[in-house]
Amino acid sequence: MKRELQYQVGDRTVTVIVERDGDRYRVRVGDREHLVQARLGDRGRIDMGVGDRRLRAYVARKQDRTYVGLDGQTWTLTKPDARRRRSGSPSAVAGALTATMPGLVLDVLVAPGDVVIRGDTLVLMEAMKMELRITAPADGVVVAVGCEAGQVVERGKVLVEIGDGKQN
Amino acid sequence: MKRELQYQVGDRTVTVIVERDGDRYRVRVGDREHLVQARLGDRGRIDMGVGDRRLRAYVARKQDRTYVGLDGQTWTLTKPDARRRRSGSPSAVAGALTATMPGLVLDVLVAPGDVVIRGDTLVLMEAMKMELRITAPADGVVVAVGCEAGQVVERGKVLVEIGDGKQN
Amino acid sequence: MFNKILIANRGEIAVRIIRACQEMGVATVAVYSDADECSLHVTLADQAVNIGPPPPSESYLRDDHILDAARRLGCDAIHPGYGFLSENPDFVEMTEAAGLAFIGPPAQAMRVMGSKIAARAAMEDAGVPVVPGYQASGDDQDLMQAAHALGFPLLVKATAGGGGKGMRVVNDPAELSNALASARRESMNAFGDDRLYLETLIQQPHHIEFQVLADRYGHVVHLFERECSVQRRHQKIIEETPSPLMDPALRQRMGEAAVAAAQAVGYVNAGTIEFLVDEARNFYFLEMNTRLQVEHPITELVAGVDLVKAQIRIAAGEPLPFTQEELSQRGHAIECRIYAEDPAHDFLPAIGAVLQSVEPVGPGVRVDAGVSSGDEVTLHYDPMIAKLIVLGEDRADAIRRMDWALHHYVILGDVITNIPFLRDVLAHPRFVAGETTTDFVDAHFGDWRPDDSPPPDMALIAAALSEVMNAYTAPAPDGAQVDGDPFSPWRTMSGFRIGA
Amino acid sequence: MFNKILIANRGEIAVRIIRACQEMGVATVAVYSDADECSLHVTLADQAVNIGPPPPSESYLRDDHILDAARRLGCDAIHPGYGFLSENPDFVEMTEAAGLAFIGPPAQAMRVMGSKIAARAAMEDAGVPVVPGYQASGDDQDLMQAAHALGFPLLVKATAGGGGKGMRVVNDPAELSNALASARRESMNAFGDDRLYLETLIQQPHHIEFQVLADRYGHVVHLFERECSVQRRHQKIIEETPSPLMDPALRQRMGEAAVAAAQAVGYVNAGTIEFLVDEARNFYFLEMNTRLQVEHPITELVAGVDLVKAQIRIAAGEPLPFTQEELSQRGHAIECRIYAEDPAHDFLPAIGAVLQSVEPVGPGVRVDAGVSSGDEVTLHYDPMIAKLIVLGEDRADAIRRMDWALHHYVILGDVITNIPFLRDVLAHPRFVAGETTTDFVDAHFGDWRPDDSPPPDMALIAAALSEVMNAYTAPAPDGAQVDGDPFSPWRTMSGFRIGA
Repeated sequence: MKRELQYQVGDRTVTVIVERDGDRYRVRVGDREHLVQARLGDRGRIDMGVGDRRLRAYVARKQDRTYVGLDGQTWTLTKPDARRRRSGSPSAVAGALTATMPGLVLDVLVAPGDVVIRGDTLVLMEAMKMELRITAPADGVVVAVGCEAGQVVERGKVLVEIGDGKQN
Repeated sequence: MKRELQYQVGDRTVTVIVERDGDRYRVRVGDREHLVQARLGDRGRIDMGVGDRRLRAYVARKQDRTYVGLDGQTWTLTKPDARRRRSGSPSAVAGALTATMPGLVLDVLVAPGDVVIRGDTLVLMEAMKMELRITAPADGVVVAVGCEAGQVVERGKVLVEIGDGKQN
Repeated sequence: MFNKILIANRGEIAVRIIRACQEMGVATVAVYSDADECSLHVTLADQAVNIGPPPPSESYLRDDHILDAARRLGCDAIHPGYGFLSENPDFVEMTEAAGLAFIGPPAQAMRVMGSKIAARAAMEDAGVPVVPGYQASGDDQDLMQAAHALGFPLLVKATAGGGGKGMRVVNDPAELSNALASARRESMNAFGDDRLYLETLIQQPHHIEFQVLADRYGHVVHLFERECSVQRRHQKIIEETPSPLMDPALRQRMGEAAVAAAQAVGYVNAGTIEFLVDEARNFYFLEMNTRLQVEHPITELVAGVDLVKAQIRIAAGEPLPFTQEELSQRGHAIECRIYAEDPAHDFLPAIGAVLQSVEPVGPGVRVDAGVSSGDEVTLHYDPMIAKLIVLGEDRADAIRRMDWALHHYVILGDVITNIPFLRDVLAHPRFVAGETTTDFVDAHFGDWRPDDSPPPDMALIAAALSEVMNAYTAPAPDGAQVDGDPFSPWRTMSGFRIGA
Repeated sequence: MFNKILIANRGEIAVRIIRACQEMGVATVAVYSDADECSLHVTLADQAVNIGPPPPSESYLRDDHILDAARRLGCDAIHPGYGFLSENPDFVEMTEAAGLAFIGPPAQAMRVMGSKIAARAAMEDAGVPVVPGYQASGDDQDLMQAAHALGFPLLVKATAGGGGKGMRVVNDPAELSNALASARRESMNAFGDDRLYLETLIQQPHHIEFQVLADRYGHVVHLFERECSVQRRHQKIIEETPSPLMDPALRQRMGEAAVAAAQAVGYVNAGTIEFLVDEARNFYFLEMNTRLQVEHPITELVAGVDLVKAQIRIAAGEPLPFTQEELSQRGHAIECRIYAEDPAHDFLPAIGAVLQSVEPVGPGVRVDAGVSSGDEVTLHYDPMIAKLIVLGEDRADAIRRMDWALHHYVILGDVITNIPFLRDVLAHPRFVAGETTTDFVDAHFGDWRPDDSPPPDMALIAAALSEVMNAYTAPAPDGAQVDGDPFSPWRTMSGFRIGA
């Protein structure tokens, strides 16, 4: 058994190759090799051993994102292959961002045609006495903007639509 | 969708019939009917609502046993149908009970041919300065006894063999 | 004692109150909006009633729905928690008119303390120091004259104000006229009221508050101070007690002032007097919070008193079980508020799903959580995930314990949390020295950015192994077992062997 | 302070010690047997070393393996926890000979207290009351004469004894001769030594112990008492502090005796003096445990002192940071030991898999757990699953809080736990009245049986719905998603709707 996995870390793609080796795993990350013992626990826990060192990590996945908690830090990894697969399917684009509660639009930071990266702020809103950022849930292109600064929007109102940049 | 499940509770078999009814479940337990909302959580949790009442239960399963924790109590339910299924397959009998550590056999409470119920004490041992009960992991019939009182047994020694009572 | 209490709140504070009731043998009724149907507080309570859609104005602020539920289910008291209806004197009166006990202060005390002007006046009468200021007239001419008498810098404040709206810092006399005009406009827009008053600006103050408890029989005690100077967006994020600024003499003077403040308004139940303390260690009454405070747990740990149980007992007519002399502080407690927010982007809420929340457990660590694995942090409510509270032997011990707890708090999902930020604040030399003032976060963490170094190999390996091992052991859809027991919480592929 | 400490133990106590080290900034090395490869203590430590097969004699008792590991990884101290090597003076000497610090008392103090006869003699010299007895001669004739002088009932005890072996209660002179003979046989068989001595039998005693701390500079303090009378099979299952029996005068006398006992043997570090207290409130030295005690957390909560950190600081040469006068008790703490055992069958271990363990969390609740979901309770080690500890404002509050915590502790799997039994003990009128003596469990719970009423409908419904909903949402074996995200902790089939 040998599995190759790829993770997007910022703008870098890292390849991880996992291979069974007796009761351990031989894992290559880039040009480094590690011999790892591992056991899955509940709540997304994975216990690992590398030589003397023992580590307890937590992993959660949702769609193409993998969240890892290790040694007091967390990372979000994305799957480049998942994104490639998805680009063939227009139904899987990030789609419309709607207002989840009534509020006041403070600022709209994007216009149709803008390329956005996951996490980019698209719209600033005020609701429930708090300022809120509406951010891009994935990389894509702004297809339409449905609100403007100063506008009071109802719940469910489409604020921004994002596509995957392909012409369908 | 309608599912019928059976649980063995002591020497009683209870039938539970589950049926979807809109966003709830209509559940019949014997001749009582309950309209229940339910949601699964992590760690085996199930949140339920019946009218005003809200309940949080925990459920774990292992082979034919279901463990339920509710309102400060726990119950072990077994599946009568699983037991019936298993009785046709000699490979699925409870099998041999072995000593998991070296110790002294204090008493042997069964003999070949004895019918035993899950939980019955078969052998009393002393190991690690503690007295230990070796109990029947399932209902069955004692096929063989591999130890006697006063004997010091090694780890892995077969203490008692249990069969399902069928002649194969 | 009461038979059944309705908790008119949600999240961690509702859970906290239900727990106290359960330990006291009192039945509980939870209320919930559509967004909270599966929340912990709903399943912990004996009964639960849906009171409307997610927006608070349609559920948790619906006094009519809440009182209906309380009456229908036979409650004899309502605990309001904090926020929502907790400081609404009309709700107190409605509750009492319905024949139920309100677990909080009398409406009249709440009204006085709810008005900036009335509270200032009451405190001045009671001899409690207030920030020097001027409120005798709203006329611009009078205000400008008074401003020169007060001196600069000063604060222009809206009489009807709150949350910083209609507030202006004026450093220089030349700015005053414009500041008055713009504050009036903003206050009129926000509150439909353009009255203003002036206060001396206390520069770089400590925000220190005193917890008080008062029974129905005129006994009032304080349970010492909480240091709450670490704030962002005018909201506390780290609180501790004792305050590193405090000495026994100042503690005694401020404690006496806090008791006097509560007595001046006929206060009953738990309340908090907030003070500003300037560089010269002068203290000034800021306001009174006429309810349980978010940060009440640190007082509970250091004073050894359960404040929620005390509230319930007081409301049930019991006298205070202790005198001021019998109370003492022991150890050092810190609370960090864990928020779904982005400290690198002005602490804006960064909401979403919490896929996995693994809370730290251990001696001296308390987590009052409102969000658990599988929950969603939504826009409807405060984006606080939990309060993380530690008790240590002394301040240094408590800081190290808090760092340990933050290190071991795993929250995975779309939310961004302030955990890395909090750890950096705890490690800052000024925090370590106990020299935090209310401008501390702005002054020292304005350009804070999270560590964006790439993940170590072991994080990538954890992700990859978790994926490979999970795929290998997943059960078939018909429930047949591919590898072991699909319902077991453990699925093992590679056991550990002797590693030496 | 030390740089790196090896923890020569497993389970909850190893976790407890690692945590203290982490908070103090000290690196840790865990050791583990094959059975513990994935235990919490192994993954929490910075490094971990396998020291052998599961039986303790092949791993946790292998002083050579442990010292090798400590040297190889550059440790400068060893913490032994409790049990295993913790009371072995030879191991202390080996550790010190290897140039490492032993976090515990000097070998000599351990040796004296480890011998029943030597300890009795040292205590008598120090003026600490011991149980009246006779040990001057082992000759039957002398013993019988001495017995008549002591009076009946009395205890025949093996000089080399332990765990009740070679011990006989003699109620009547006529039984004495047989008792001596059979005790000699048993002691010879068990210990290869047939020496005996006599003690007056203290009837229905309270078992009360005092925690002491001593530094290297001759300062000794006590941290008050623990009431440990609730026992089964001569082992404590519920401990509390303060003791309901205690009054200030008795506490002072017993505390002074405890300090004198420690001083008499040149004790250093944390230790516990166990006393028996009779109906007339006379107290008698029973033995000293020269190590950290299982039940140390209740003292930590009520005295506000971290005993593990104190142990480490003392071993590193620091003086005690407090005097006797600075120590005080506040609140009331109770510990329940959660065992995998069957209280209806003589408390025999009832081991197996723990499929799911959901620990109670909340204010005033501490869980020191050695077993978590997916772990197996095996025959190799003590079948204790966890220590459940609560701190309340007073005894009644602590009892209610403990009942709450037991109620909310969910342990599912093949193990039988003593949780229902513990709840019944807490509710017993004699426990509630604080009138527990060491025969309490035997006298009042000898025929205890668990509630065997059939499960309520909702338990069966939970089982059925869990099965139906899980089957519907299980992922396919190739990892394709049948319904939603198989890696999500939440799989929802039927959302809640407005229930009113």
